[in-house]
Amino acid sequence: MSEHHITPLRTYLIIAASLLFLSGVTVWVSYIDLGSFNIVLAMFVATVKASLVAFFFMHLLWDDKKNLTMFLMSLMFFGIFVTITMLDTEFRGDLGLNPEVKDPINKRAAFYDTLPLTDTHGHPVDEHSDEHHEDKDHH
Amino acid sequence: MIKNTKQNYLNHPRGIMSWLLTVDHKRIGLMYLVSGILFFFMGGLLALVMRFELAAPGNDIISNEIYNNAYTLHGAIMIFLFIIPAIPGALGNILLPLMVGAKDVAFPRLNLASFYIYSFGALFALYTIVNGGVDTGWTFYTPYSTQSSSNVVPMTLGIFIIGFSSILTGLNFIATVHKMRIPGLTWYKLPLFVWALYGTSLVQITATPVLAITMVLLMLERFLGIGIFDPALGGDPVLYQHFFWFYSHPAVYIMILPAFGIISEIIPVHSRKKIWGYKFIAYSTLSIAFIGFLVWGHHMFTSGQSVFSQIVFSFITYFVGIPTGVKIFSWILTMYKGQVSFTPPMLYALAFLFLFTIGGLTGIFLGAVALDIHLHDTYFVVAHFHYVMQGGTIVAFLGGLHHWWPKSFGVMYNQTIANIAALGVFIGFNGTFFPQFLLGLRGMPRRYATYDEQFVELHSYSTFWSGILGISIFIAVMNLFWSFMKKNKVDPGSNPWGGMTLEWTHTSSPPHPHNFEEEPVLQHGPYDYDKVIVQKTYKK
Amino acid sequence: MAHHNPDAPSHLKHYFHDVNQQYETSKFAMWAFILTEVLTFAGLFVAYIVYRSWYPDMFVDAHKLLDVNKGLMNTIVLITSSLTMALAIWAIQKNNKKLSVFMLLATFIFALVFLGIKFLEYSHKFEVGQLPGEFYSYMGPDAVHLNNPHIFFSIYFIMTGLHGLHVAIGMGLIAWLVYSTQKGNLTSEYYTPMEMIGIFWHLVDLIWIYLFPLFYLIG
Amino acid sequence: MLDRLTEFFFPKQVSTFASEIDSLYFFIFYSSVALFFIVVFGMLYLSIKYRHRKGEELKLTSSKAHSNLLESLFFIIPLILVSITFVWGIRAYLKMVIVPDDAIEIKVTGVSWFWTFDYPDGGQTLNELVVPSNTPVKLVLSSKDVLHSFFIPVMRSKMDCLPNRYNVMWFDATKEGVYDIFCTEYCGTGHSQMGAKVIVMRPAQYEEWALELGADDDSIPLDELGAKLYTQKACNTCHTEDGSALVGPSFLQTSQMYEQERVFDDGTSSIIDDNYVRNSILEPQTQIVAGYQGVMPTYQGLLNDRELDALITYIKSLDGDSQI
Repeated sequence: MSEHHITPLRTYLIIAASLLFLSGVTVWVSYIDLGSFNIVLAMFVATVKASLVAFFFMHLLWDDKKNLTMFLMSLMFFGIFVTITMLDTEFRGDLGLNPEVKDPINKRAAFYDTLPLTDTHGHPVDEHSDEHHEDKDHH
Repeated sequence: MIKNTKQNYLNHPRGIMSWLLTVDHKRIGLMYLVSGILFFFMGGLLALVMRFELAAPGNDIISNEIYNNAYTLHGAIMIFLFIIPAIPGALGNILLPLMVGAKDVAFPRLNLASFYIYSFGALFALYTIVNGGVDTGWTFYTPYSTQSSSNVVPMTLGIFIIGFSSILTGLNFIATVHKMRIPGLTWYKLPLFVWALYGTSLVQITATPVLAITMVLLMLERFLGIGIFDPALGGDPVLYQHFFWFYSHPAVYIMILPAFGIISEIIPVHSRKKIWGYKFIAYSTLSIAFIGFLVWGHHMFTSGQSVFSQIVFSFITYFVGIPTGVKIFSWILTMYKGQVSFTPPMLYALAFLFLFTIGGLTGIFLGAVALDIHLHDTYFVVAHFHYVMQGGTIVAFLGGLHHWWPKSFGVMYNQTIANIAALGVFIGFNGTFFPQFLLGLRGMPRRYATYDEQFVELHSYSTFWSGILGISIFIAVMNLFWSFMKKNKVDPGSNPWGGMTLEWTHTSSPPHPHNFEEEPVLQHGPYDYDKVIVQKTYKK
Repeated sequence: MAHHNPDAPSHLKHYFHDVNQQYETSKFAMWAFILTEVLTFAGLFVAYIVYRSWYPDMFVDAHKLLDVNKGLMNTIVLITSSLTMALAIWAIQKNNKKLSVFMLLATFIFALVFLGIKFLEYSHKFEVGQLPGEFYSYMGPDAVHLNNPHIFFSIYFIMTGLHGLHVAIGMGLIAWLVYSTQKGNLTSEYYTPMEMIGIFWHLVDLIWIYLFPLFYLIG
Repeated sequence: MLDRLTEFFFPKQVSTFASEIDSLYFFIFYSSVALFFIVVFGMLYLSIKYRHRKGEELKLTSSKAHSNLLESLFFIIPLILVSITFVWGIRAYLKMVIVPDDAIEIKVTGVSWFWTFDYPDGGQTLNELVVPSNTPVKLVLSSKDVLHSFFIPVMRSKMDCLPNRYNVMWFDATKEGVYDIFCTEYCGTGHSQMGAKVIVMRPAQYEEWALELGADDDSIPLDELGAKLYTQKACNTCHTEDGSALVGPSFLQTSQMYEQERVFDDGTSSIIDDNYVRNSILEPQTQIVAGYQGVMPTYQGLLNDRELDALITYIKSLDGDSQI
């Protein structure tokens, strides 16, 4: 088995450090409000991290390319699944045929009507007392 | 080069434990075959019960509840317990390693595990029968399936478990095709059955996980009311249909691709002619497997999905039709300037061409959105589906069994009876399902236990012929079984059809416990009837 | 069986020609298995994406009920465990059994820490009633206006739960690796199981890399 | 000729788009028949012409197994046919989904296992959809419980009904008459009985009918109104009046057992009286007769007090005048 590629220790350490660094970056960025760009950026960072893991930790970079193909295939089918499902879910009630159709399921489930109000500890509170006296940063 | 050895996989080693713990792909294939045939008969019996109920309009034999249970179990058993696991599991297991010249599949123990997982899942499915059945239809559409008081959970759990077996078999086959071929057996020299199994396995490993997660979500919906598919909880039943068909449409190709492979073997061998358009058939297998993932929405043309996706799905649906069509023409042209023998496997293959062409062409009607809206959920769909699944897959499966029977078990069946049964299957099948196209066009909805007077004539025709179909299939299978019991042995070197692939030329019938006594050396391609004459050898 | 080399290593199965074929086959099959894993999670990601686009405001507000600090801690723990897993393989490739076992143990402990933090998170959610589906009962001041938050928590619990299940399975596999490495069954000549389980473990990390921003960060 | 063929294959054409859909069908049908005959003829011709005759030596056969021309023909001809089909199908489909602005709107609700129809000027019917001819009618569909699908074969139109959502279909009926409606999405035990009728009237007649809707009923005696409601409100899909059991217990049995005790599936029992019958209609899930499934939907809001009284009177009257 001596012909197998042995990744140098240095590479592993650099990759792990970059992963930790990128995790920090993505948390930091999430506190800046960029609107819908937040999600794009977060997914971009996540994809960079995922590629680092796949190519270096999982050795895809040095492996038989068939293995990479398998992995890419899984992403392709995931893409197909998402895209085609969204062709429906994002376009229901297109053609503007019927306004009721447009916003299909935004109806609150019935069981919420029976739920009592709670404080941030989940204990029921009296509706008439001040609801906002609790500190929100409990945890 | 085939030695007259007395040792084969059936008699060596002996003892019940040597079967239960076997890692030999041929024995595992045989176990799949036996359980598959049992489920096939069980599903067939349920079908006959339904057909007899439908002979007349009212609730004459069984009540609505029993009818609903019967059709659900018929669908679930035929699809999840027979066609999907058992056909690749039986013929694929027995033949794939032989065809690539390997001593076994890549992971024999995994292969055995896969069989036991299948059996374990099947137990759950059988439990639903003793426990009072399940009445949701094999599609388990929400919210009915989250509300029904019948055994939805054991059934979905069974399907979930069988899914793992399907995935493991798929993994095993893919690894075997990629890595276990003998030197010189390049991709373009592989028998087309191997290509078909390869395509099937790709679909299995890609689609089945989504079924598994769908079944998990369905069960959670029942236990926890998670609200993803249940409209009363803010969820969306149409999303369930997307999830379900993302698996179940490709699953149709899990069911039909092995049949394509079988036909691609039978026709050249029994016509003694190089197959027409080898590369095209090989590539179309892969492209059908791929396009199969893009078209699931045509099961949902009346569900209220967006008009945009209706159009997209209708458009892509046609692209499945074209490679399939070219395959049919290639099979027919294969016979050109050949030497065609009308043996039982060849009769099944010709019946397949006839029936599958009808099944495929009626798919075009259903792909046109405007027309599908009228035909959706009517008997037209029932007829189309059975023309593809029974007229296609099961007829090809019977053909494959007859083709490889002497190879797998070293016995020969009575060919006259086999021919008569094949004819009976063909006629009985058309008699049963052709009237159903008309029923559908005239508006008869499916899954009805009772129906309107106007449909009675066509329904009673259908019922009459279904009896003939049932009897013919029973005779066909019993004829095979009988030859096995009677020990109607053929000479181990027999090659009754003059096959050219490794399993015919390089190993005994039934094969040696380790497949080949010495590693096979490839001498010619799988269909080189223009270069080599392989004699038909068949000695008792 | 006359058909293989008498001096073939004991781990070589008789139906393979040589160790390299066996190694490559296992690895290829492992990647095919990874494909099935990705597609299992794919279904849940689709559910996430669809519901996020249907209930954008609810998702943004409901995610604030999750604890970013615990999420970040878990991210760090899991990335580190991925590194130790990779180093365990590196060590066995260098035939350093002791280091390899040490790294495996470290990976195991990190996995345990991950599940511990997860447990704290879950138990808090259980306490306050931020539960999946019909069991949801939290109507605190920061949630009372939300439209169907139980769907967010359904998806959150199913995805992190399934991920947690993978962590637990991975722990079992790693424990077995510790045992067989210690016993000397795995060497630089034959370490296929470790390579396979390593790939599995990195996949668990890889999925978390997406779960973390999708649930804890994106507002 | 084509008319007779249409009659053979299809139910009557009643909507404006039906004829276009049928023509699309015949286009695909004739192309398919042509392709099918090519396949079957080719198969039989080649297999018989090149059959292996008895005693004939096996020989090396032709190596001809490829032809670019033929293979591209196989590709191009079906491609042309399916392209036409696709475009035609989409054009017809768009006609089926784009609702004219002046359509009258009727709300259709599927309940296991009957249909209710709410009309624009108030009033409701059960299992009877009344529409004017030569007027576009838009149906807004939904469901109270599980999925149903609303299928009118003569209109060639069909659409699923989903709970908590609205789907839309429309048609413009061209011929007066009474036609079938089926439920085509499996919805449980009574699925095959979930039929209804669509009654197409001349517009003037429809106007008159719509005015009368909801106005009558007060004048007829209670037991007659009950008998009418028995079919109109679809009680008869599950309860017979001759003593035989369908999905639910027969009304005759209930009638005969009046003032007697009835046992429920949870072991409790109760005396059958007017209150019991009223409760069984409004809250059917609370007391389920032993041996039956609790599948009946509530009729809360579908029956007013006088109608409830009418049904009770009608059920009580069964004992006296109808015997098996």
